[in-house]
Amino acid sequence: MAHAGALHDEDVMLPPPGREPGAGVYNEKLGMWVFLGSEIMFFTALIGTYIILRVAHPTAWKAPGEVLAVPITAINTFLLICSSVTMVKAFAAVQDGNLSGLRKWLIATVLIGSTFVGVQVYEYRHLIEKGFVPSEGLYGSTFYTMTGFHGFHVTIGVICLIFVTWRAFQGRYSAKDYRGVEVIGLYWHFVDLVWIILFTIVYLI
Amino acid sequence: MATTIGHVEEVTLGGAEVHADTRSFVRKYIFSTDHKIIGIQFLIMSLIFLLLGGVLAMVIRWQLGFPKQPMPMGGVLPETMAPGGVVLPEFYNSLVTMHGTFMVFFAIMPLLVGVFGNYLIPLKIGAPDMAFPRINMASFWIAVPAGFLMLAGFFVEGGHAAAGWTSYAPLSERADLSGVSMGQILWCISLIVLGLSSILGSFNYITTIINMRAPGMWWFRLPLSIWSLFVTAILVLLAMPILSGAIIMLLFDQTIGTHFFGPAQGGQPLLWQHLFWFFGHPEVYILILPAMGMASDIIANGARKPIFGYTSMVLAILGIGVLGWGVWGHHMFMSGMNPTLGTQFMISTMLIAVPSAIKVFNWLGTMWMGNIRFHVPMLHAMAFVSMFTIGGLSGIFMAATPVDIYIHYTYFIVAHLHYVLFGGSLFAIFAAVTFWYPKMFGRMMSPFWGRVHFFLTFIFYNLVFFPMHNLGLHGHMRRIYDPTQYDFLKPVQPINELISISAFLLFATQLIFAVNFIVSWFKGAKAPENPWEDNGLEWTVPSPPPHGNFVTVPQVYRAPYEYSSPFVTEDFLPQNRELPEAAPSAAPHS
Amino acid sequence: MSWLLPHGASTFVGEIDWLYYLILWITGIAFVLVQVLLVWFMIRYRARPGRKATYYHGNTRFEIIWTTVTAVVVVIIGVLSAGRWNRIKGRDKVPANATPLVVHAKQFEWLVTYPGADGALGSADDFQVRSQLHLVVGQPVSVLLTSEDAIHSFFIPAFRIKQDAVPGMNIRVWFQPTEVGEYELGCAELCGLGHYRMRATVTVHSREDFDRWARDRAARAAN
Amino acid sequence: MEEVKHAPHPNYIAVFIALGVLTGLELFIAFLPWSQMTRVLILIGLAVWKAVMVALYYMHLRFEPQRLRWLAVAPLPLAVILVFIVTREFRW
Repeated sequence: MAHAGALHDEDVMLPPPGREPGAGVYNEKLGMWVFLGSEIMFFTALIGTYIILRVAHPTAWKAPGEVLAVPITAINTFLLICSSVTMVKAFAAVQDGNLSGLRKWLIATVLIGSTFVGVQVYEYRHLIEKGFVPSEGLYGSTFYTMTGFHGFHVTIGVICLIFVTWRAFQGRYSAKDYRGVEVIGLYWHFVDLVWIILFTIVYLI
Repeated sequence: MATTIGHVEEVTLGGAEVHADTRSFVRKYIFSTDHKIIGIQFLIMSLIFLLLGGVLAMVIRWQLGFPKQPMPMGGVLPETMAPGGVVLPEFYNSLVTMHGTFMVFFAIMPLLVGVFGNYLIPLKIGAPDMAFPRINMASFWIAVPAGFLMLAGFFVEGGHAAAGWTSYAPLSERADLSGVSMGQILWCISLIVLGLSSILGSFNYITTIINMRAPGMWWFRLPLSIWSLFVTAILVLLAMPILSGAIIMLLFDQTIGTHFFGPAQGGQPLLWQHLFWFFGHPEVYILILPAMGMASDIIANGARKPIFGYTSMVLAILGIGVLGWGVWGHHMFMSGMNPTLGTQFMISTMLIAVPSAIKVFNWLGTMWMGNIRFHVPMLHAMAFVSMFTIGGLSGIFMAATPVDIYIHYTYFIVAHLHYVLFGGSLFAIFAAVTFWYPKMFGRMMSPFWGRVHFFLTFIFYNLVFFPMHNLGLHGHMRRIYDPTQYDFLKPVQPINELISISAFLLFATQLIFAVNFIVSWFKGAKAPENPWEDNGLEWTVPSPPPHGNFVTVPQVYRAPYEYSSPFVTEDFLPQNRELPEAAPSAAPHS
Repeated sequence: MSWLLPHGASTFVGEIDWLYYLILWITGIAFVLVQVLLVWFMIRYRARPGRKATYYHGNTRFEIIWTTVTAVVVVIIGVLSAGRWNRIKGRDKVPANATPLVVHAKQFEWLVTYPGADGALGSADDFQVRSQLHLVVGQPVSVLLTSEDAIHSFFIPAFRIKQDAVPGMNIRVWFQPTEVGEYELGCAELCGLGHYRMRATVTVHSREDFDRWARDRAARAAN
Repeated sequence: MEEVKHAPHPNYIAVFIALGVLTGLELFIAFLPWSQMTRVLILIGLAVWKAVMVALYYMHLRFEPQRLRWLAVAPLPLAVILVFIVTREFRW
């Protein structure tokens, strides 16, 4: 990911050298944060729609636990929090130059993340069998759209994490260059953060 | 042409040799990561869509000027669109929809953001390329399938989307209301894909501008084109996902039976409008801000004078970028929206007129006491100021809610938006294309045919769109297939005929531009490094610039509009030219 | 081609047309000012050999002046608009003595429900007429707009009134015709392939004519 | 260039435990017989608290330059504007 014309001995974890001071971080990190701004707006469209419709038609929603299975989702929420801590442990490991730790924690993150997706698929199948489908009023429409697109983001995240893990096994990361790990970590934690909000407003309210 | 002095000369001489280019043809011209090639790819794609959108407009104008008469060459269209050359109402609705969609999403927006964002940002800030060249390439190659998906809609059963480019639900989500199912679905998918392309492009631009400015290129030394592209990229970044989210919900309503916008189970048609215009109003500024920025560059160059009030120009751009988020409701005054909200949106809309007015006055101030060169880009840029003023002023009528009650959904709106989008954006695009063409292709466009094209366009353009105000004031609704259905519109039908004939001539005039563009590419005079004697960094490298742009990172010493400076004999002073100690290098800019 | 508004026949005409002409004057002056300056500068400051432009970066006092003037003008227009807007569209501004009507929009016609002789909707003597709006001169009407399918827009150019009919919403709009005559009601929002012919006639009667027409209609509806 | 040039790691496990405990608290409160409004406000407050912790520590926004922090929160007012204004459309 070197920039054309960049110097070879530059510190890649710093902003591009010889330039006006910008955001004070290297390009990939800045780019990911800017991209997350876009993601915030995407989820604003979905979550905002949910809030607006719910305020307009409060009666279209059921009490927590009545339709949706809270216990299994609570476990899933816990899984995603676990995957965040393994991700951040991987990041801490590579910062310290502990490459075996990096690989170990990345694999853990991939596994827990995939489990989250698996549980969500199971939950969907269960709900659909019970007759709670996307065309089931505003409740079904908003539920499946919000959690579905969150799940889609988790899936993308898992795919990217597998790629990063593969590169970690190739020895592409070190204490001097762990951009890939940090950037995918930011994305992963963001997805976790969105779930924290979604879990509360979809399942508990 | 004035001679360029030492520092500049050295940089450019080294250029071609150091960056000896060993890439294969495919890597160089097709799957290229070079921002300049990607810019040119966007240029070609969006000019094709501009032409296509124009063709659709001609069919629309035929039907409006000469309702239900067989169209010349209309026989080539299939029975489902125009049997015997007579346009069908369902085809007419598709035409209106797709004219808007192509022009907004596939012509003007990529022309401004995709082409000039890509081409100008790295060159003007002194960077070798974008921060993420491969993502930049992906941005283009995601836009291409989006274009094909959108085109495919014309060939599917039931015809193309016919709910207007705004796709108001529930018309857009129910095939039994619009008569269109597959076309509408393709419309949705195409725009979701295009949204991804725009987001990838814009976060790249933002990162590049924040982090990769050459030393000395302070924020307040950025050319206004870059400032406007920066704010535009932020608007794209934050507005496009709202559209994607809304369209995804619309798509689900159409395909898997959700109920977001259909009222049957509590969905809200107005919610679609709110989401659409929450994106749509920033989109309006996405379509005009880069035009303003590039026109500022060209007007300062043509007037040979520093831009008047650089700081207030920047503040106006930022002001539009912030206020632009709080005015979307003015598209919905008649929608049944809460009238109190209507009042609030009216006040915020009035306020956003102020930064636009500041810009117009500053352009005039720039020309005042100048030494104006009437090169073709400058002609288009001045036309931009003149036409944008009309578009801006006619906006005040609609912002005033009581007057809007009468003119909303009429041809007054059509006139207004075309004065902003055609008279504003497109004239600025013509200015920008003719201005940067020598840098892009290394050849000059013919100035003679450029002038012919300009004057004819200016005349026919006004003949087409100015009378539309009068149609609107007469109560002529937009998007109606046959105005002669209404008795009160029969007296104004001659105006419709005049507009249609002028529109055909306007379209024919654009062929001059197309021919000039293509012929000059191969046969034009070789362009020197700096044909317009401009101050920007892009004019200090060869035309076209080599891969990697700059041999050494340029050092910037001053603001971008130091024309007619008393410290040099020429009337321009490039941003990176070092002056002897005696002369102040950082000229004032406020 | 005229910049005058066509003849109008409701109480809103005065309010809206006055504001329109005011804005036309203001924007007209601004338009002439900008275009004249532009052309004058083009001629006066055209490039001539041996001459250099004035090296001048701007003037803060000018900036403040034109920013303030523009802001004040648009705020004044805004304030003038706000009062009128509220009088026309404010939900509590429907006159108490207005005749209630229901206009139900569907692809591609307007179904008008009249209150009948008792002057109240929902009673047995209500009757429906397709795509004909009959009104009494000088009598305010309060129309409840509903829609069957897509969004339509209720537009009577001569009365300067326009309001969308949105499915799932009940939107009230009122107006008061001031002249006897024949007018047209059109759909102003794209609503499908018959949008262009979604038209209705509007007839403003004297009180006696209207009563005669209504009796006749009610009798026909009863049969 | 030295091997370790960053600040010492924050206590990630402590954050993890806090997130877990807050989630448990949320599950508890959601089924208490309090008024809907009270529960909603408390639950959203807890969710925001958790989200802020993730952003500050796991996304290490706390240790980033001020400029980046501003950039990260910049879109949030837009989200608030959209939801606040459109909600008033349906409840007024």
